[in-house]
Amino acid sequence: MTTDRRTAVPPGADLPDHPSFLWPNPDPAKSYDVVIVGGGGHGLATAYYLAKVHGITNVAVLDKGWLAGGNMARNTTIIRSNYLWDESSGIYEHSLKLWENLEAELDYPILFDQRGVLNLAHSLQDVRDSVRRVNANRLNGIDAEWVDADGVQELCPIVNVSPDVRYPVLGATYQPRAGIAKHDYVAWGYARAAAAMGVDLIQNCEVTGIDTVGGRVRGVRTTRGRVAAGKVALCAAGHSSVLAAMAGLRLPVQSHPLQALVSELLEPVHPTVVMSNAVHVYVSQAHKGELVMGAGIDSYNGYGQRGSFHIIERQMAAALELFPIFARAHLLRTWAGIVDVSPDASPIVGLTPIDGLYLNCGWGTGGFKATPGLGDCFAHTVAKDKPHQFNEPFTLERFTTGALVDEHGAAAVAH
Amino acid sequence: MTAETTSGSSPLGAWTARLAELAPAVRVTERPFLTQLTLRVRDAQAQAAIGPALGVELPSTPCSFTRGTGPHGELEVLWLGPDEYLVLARPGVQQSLEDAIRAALGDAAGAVVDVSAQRTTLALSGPRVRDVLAHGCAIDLHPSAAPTGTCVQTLLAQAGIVLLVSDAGRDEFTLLVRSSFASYLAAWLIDASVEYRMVPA
Amino acid sequence: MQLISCPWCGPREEVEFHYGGQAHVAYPDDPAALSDEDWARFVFFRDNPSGPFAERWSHAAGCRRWFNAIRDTRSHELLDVYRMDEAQPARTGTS
Amino acid sequence: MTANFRLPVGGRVNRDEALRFSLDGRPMLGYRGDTLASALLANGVHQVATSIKYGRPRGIMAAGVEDASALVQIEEPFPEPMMSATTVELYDGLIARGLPGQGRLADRPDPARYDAKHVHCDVVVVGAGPAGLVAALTSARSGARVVLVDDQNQAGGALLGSDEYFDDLGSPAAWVHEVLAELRATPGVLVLERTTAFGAYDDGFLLALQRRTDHLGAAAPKDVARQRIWRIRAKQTVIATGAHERPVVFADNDRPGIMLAGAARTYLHRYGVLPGRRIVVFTTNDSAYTAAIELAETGVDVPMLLDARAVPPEGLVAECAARGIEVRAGHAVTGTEGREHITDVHIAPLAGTGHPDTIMCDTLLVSGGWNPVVHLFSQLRGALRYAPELGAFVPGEELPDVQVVGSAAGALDLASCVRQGGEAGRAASEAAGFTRPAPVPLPTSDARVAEAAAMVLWQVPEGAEPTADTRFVDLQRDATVSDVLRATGAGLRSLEHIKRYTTIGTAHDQGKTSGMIAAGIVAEALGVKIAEQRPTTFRPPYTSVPFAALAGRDRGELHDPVRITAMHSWHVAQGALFEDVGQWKRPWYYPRPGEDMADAVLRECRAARESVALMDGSTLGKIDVQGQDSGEFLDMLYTNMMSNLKVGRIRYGVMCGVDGMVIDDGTVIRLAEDRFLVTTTTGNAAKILEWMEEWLQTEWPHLRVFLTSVTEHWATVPLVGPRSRDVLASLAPELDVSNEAFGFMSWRDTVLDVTGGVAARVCRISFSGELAYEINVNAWHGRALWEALMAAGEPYGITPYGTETMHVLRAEKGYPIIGQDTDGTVTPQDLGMSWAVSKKKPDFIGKRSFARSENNRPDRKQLVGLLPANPATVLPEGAQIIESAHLPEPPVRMLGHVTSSYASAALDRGFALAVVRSGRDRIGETLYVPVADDVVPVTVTDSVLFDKEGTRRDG
Ligand SMILES: Cc1cc2nc3c(=O)[nH]c(=O)nc-3n(C[C@H](O)[C@H](O)[C@H](O)COP(=O)(O)OP(=O)(O)OC[C@H]3O[C@@H](n4cnc5c(N)ncnc54)[C@H](O)[C@@H]3O)c2cc1C
Ligand SMILES: NC(=O)c1ccc[n+]([C@@H]2O[C@H](COP(=O)([O-])OP(=O)(O)OC[C@H]3O[C@@H](n4cnc5c(N)ncnc54)[C@H](O)[C@@H]3O)[C@@H](O)[C@H]2O)c1
Ligand SMILES: Cc1cc2nc3c(=O)[nH]c(=O)nc-3n(C[C@H](O)[C@H](O)[C@H](O)COP(=O)(O)O)c2cc1C
Ligand SMILES: [Zn+2]
Repeated sequence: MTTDRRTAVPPGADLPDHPSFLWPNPDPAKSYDVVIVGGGGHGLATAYYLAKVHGITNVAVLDKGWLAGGNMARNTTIIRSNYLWDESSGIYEHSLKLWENLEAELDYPILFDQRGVLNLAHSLQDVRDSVRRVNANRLNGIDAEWVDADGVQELCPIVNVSPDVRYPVLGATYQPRAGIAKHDYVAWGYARAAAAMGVDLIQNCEVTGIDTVGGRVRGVRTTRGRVAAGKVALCAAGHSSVLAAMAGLRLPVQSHPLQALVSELLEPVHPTVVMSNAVHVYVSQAHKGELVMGAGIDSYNGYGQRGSFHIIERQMAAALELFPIFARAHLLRTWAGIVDVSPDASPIVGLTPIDGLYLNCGWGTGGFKATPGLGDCFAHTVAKDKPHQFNEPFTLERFTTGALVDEHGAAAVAH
Repeated sequence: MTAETTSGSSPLGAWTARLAELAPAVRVTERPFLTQLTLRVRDAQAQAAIGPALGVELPSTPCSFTRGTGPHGELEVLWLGPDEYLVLARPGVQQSLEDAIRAALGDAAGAVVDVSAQRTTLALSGPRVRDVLAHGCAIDLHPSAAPTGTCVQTLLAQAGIVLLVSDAGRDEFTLLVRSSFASYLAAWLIDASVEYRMVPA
Repeated sequence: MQLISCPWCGPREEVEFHYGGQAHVAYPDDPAALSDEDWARFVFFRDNPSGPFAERWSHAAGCRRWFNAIRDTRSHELLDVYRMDEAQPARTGTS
Repeated sequence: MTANFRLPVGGRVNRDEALRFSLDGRPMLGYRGDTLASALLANGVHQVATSIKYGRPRGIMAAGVEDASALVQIEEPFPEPMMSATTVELYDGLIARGLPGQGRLADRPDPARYDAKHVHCDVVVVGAGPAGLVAALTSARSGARVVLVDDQNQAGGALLGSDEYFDDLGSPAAWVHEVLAELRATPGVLVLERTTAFGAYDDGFLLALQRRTDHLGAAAPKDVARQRIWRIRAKQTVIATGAHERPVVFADNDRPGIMLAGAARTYLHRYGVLPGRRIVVFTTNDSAYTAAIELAETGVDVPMLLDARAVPPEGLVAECAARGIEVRAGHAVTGTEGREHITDVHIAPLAGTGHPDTIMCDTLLVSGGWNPVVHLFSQLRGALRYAPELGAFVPGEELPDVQVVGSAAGALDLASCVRQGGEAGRAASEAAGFTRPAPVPLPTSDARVAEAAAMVLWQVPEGAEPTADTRFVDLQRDATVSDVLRATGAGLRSLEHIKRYTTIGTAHDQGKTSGMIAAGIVAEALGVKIAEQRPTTFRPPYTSVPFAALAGRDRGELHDPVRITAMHSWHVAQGALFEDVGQWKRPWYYPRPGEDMADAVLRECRAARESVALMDGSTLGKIDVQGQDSGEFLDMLYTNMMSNLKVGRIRYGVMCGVDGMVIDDGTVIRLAEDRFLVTTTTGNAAKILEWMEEWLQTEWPHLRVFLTSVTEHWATVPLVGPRSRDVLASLAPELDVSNEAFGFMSWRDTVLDVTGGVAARVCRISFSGELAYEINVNAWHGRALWEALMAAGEPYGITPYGTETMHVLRAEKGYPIIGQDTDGTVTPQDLGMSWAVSKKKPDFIGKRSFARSENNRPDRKQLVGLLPANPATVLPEGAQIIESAHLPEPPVRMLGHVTSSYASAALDRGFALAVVRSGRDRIGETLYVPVADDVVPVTVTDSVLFDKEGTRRDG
């Protein structure tokens, strides 16, 4: 018996290692062409594309803590582009296309895995919304299908499609090209590549002030001193309001805790990604074997990186409705991030009333998937001082004109 | 033709037998068709004027109820909010009670609404009643924290309820639940009592 | 899960409450007189401080009353709770 | 098979109750009171599992939750993945399998029950070791309500693994027994064994998992919840969670047979099991001496104790010498041999004189010091401080209403632990308002006291870095010292990065033994002080919790309340199919035998249009609005004017959000000068009441308006169709139902001839375009009303209809459904409802937003009708609308989408409602709808397709 065990290949034998060098730890220089505030996925990707595409390498990414330790370290890694509106399709599909080549581009084993995402429908209105979105996706050139309950079961046999549950699965939208990637590998891949091109990654360096003179940005004050900057790009996710306020800007975003959790490592049971808005749960099984799940957002504003436990309990009940097989899986760890939610559940990316200050925020519960696309578009915006076509619709002004990109109604869960 | 208000089918009429099986650990009986009026009144003077009309003062402390007998028989007046009360009376006195309250209210800002069928009422008692409630109710029902006369609006599992400590010493509670949630609540109570039915107190 | 002190009912579980966002944002006296920018500010822009925050809660599953609270958004700790008709308590260091 | 490592006497197992179990198919016997680990050791089995990355054999390393390597899959009585053999209580019939790193989920439903329970107390004490027991008893004696939780199957904590002489009572067990007996006898005290406090939250909220029947195996009673989540709300919290022993890292430190020294004491004293026959001990502190001495006293061969310290404690060395144990000071283990079991240890001096040596043994005990269990304190956001004397993080600040005592606070001797327990118990009960309790006499024991300071040693230094590093830091993740150094070499500085690079601390044990060591090695590698490093975050749960336990009873029919109306049982009896609308179950359609949905809906529609039909409309939200200022209030909430509505009349109204988008609609009826009744859509009832309350209470508290939900007070039955008047008349003898006396959009109160007279409010409104009445009665009479209507309508073939037919009927009339034809981006104007938007009112909610530029674009999407070129076509709802007859390459410009689409009996064709850019200007145009591989031409029409003139509604 024991010998048996030894001959089998251990399940963790061939997970990829990280490279043996990631980044140096320089002290901040006196001045940079571009200072990026926030070293999450977005800040790092922006730095990377600034250097790679626009040749701007006198760049610093400043983070108040450890690199990519914000939402980038805590998201459930779902990647998809099947959003409802044309504006969203544009940027998310651009991102997905970049994902498809990212592992090679960064030369980093980011474990991008296009295992498909199912967004379940549980009510007749869910069905209508889903079909609407599938149709819109297809016309936008995004792979999308409507599958019925049997189709759901075929794609993910462990989903309970019995009509006897409280909210039966009536079907789902399916995006085959959607999937997951390993979050910190992605961040570190961008970080390593950016650092290799000369970008300074500076940690434990909290930005405490933004200096402007005559409506133009001049630099930032930090816990490690003053840093002059030709341009400042905000990529602070949950802390965007706090940073914008340093420049006298008020943002239409609210910061909330969003929780997630993992189980212990399990033999593969879950071949895809399943999201359900109605019962508030989304699940995938990561490469090592842990179930990674998220739930609804905590209702109140919070900067505490922790939420309330009843959300987790509710999420477990929902998970078991959908996946009875999870009954004796164990909750191993729970955590939370701070997500900046905008009124229309779409991001705000572009110029600000202050020259040289650029804004990227409002990705709320769903900005991981946008990391490459946003990085590319935001770098363009910063380099050219004008928005890229894909972030053009996501201005701050839309809240004044009313040209919202409202992804609440029909986009299912926004992760 | 005059209307009959004391009959019909109550939300838990079909559950009587199943609920009865929970005894003796927990005794659960529906008290259907009670008269229930929501009373809204802010003005202290008007509040004072209503007491005599009912035969019982309005509860003056939050999360409590008063009990008394007046022209409409035995009454309970539940505090539901700083200007909101629920008057609980015997079946069939909706109209006369409403008239009496309106008269006492006079011109003061306020409202009276017949909500008799909005919620149904359960009498709960028995040695394990606190245990059963503790499975879904976060309120501390220890007699030291919830003495007789306590009235809270809260959640029991996923249903909103109004819970009255009718007699803390005798483990008697009154529970009001919205009619559409009543069968959920009954199913929940029966399920919550499984263990207590097996092991008599 | 937090305990939130309803000004009337006392401390209750967080699940009994609904969050209402920033407090003391008055409906404009004359919306028609506002510029589009100012109107947008009222509709979509709210403070989002890291630290003490005056906000509204409703005791939805209890007495159904709205009330105000000052809560530190970093620790989630409720520092003050006050009724709609009470003035915002002075708090040194409140942003 | 004989339990040949079991001592003939001793331990707290019940030797009268032998239990059968197996690991990897090998049958064995143990006793009641064993853990799976102790029973395995008693059978001489050390290896339990293989490791995840390298497939190396792994054994039992600890005796509690901190064990990182003895992972099993339970197969019987029910599959459960990744359990620690050291915490699984043995039961008869237990079948386990050693895990290769991943667990396996059952492929059948879990039959067990799980539940949750709230408990309130003045003082909660976590941990029933000596510190916690004294704290709990002290509080209990003050009269406070006390909850004591401990994760083991018996109280005592570290005392279970010791046999000191204790007070006058003789043994720690006797003392524990006494304390527990008093606690149990004290009213208001709840002692929860087998209960792990796994999460500490704000305001004294503690979540604990109680394993209630697991130890019974297959004999567990079915109706008893297997596990229970305790939701503990305490005024004061005392954390007395003890300390976990920490190993030292050296080459091949993962072999089965290598164990923490304290664990060996536990196996010896608690289970009467010897971990081996020839045991070497390696320590950095005094505590492991006790293990060596006690084992030697039991007759085990303990040839050598290696003390890393250059100067060992004299007294203990002498005690060792007396028992034939050679103490080698300044020495360390540098490696081990063996495969499934350790066979030899290599030792060498750490510095100075001496020679490397190899010693034969079957067990190696290790102690690198103690890590206080600070998880819960840290979860409460308590700051931690590095205590250099311990080589561990300890609570570093005071938290209000929380105390940490005993080994959890860094006290390692019994006297300090119990003293702190007593003080904390007293302080907690006083803070909770209880007067000075009678003091609890503090126990004393003859346990050996520490003589010399401990040395902090994370790893045994090694010369050259080995190629295949076997110096495991995290045994479960197979992460080694080299991995840590690779991470620091990669440029990583933060422990958080190193955790993620190496995966140290992310396994099932969450780094209970490895976390501190990793921090130490990193600090050494980077040349920084540990005190300057932030430990990685302690997150709930402390130990893992089954999903099902957290889901509790909120499953199946109790997952989410099913809301039903007074007529529900009738619908069920008639075979209705139901639609979920929010939490409500609404009849969707009533198929007759042989009918599919399309047939049934056509039939139901026909009945409504041609004769009479009825539906259950009770789920509509209803709000009583009372008070002198009600009209003024409603004028602000609805886009149209309500204050000028006459008593006795009804008006349709639309509500918008501040952004000007439609959020709800419904009818408003004026009951009196100062009283209205408003209705909302089913799904929005609660939301709209809250919305109204929010405005009322927060913006306009001066208004004399009072809102009361009466949704469930009323049963509501729309009675629809040309013969509805006849049916109503037959039941309403006192009501003049003529059009003149009872006109459209008015209401009457009457008494119906139903079971002795039922008061009813009848509203003449129509959501179908037909002559229709909405009959409202007290919900108690809903069922009777329904049956009376069915009887009265029988001559006309009265037909019950569901939500689907309702949708068809209203769509034929172009009436939108909020949430179906709108999606939060649609204004009343977009819906063609400018008529419902008051021009007169100075303001109402949403009005200002209409003036924004986006609202005035000519190409806004507007609600229109669509007629497919082929009348037989029924467009799929959600289909998109395009301009060209051929599908161009993507991206394709979309003009809008189909919001509602049905086959119409009245129109004898398929039709749809849609929102289309500049829709109203396109009426008459042909547009195209891609459907599967086809592109369907459609004609844009007005949204009202049936009875445009509205001649039918008066009958
Ligand atoms: C639980 C959870 C689940 C999620 N699931 C998904 C998902 O499945 N799919 C998906 O697409 N998205 C998901 N998201 C959202 C996604 O994580 C975020 O939208 C995205 O990571 C945000 O961009 P970022 O990576 O740059 O943010 P972050 O990683 O948060 O980066 C912001 C950085 O700014 C730094 N910072 C803040 N203030 C300052 C300052 N003053 N000075 C210097 N630095 C500062 C922070 O330290 C932080 O590192 C999830 C989020 C959470 C919390
Ligand atoms: N020889 C040494 O150097 C040494 C070192 C450490 C401790 N000790 C001895 O150990 C004893 C420590 O006493 P103590 O009372 O502080 O601790 P303890 O270890 O005796 O008791 C702690 C108890 O809490 C339980 N526990 C831990 N976390 C829990 C949780 N989250 N939920 C529920 N239960 C939990 C543990 O299983 C244990 O039963 C003293 O006698 C001390 O002398 C000796
Ligand atoms: C996709 C994903 C998978 C994770 N898997 C594990 C895991 O297997 N074990 C673990 O302990 N934590 C896991 N984590 C959680 C991290 O340990 C950590 O909780 C998270 O990054 C947030 O950081 P914090 O808890 O330190 O605040 C995972 C996180 C993510 C986003
Ligand atoms: Zn309240």
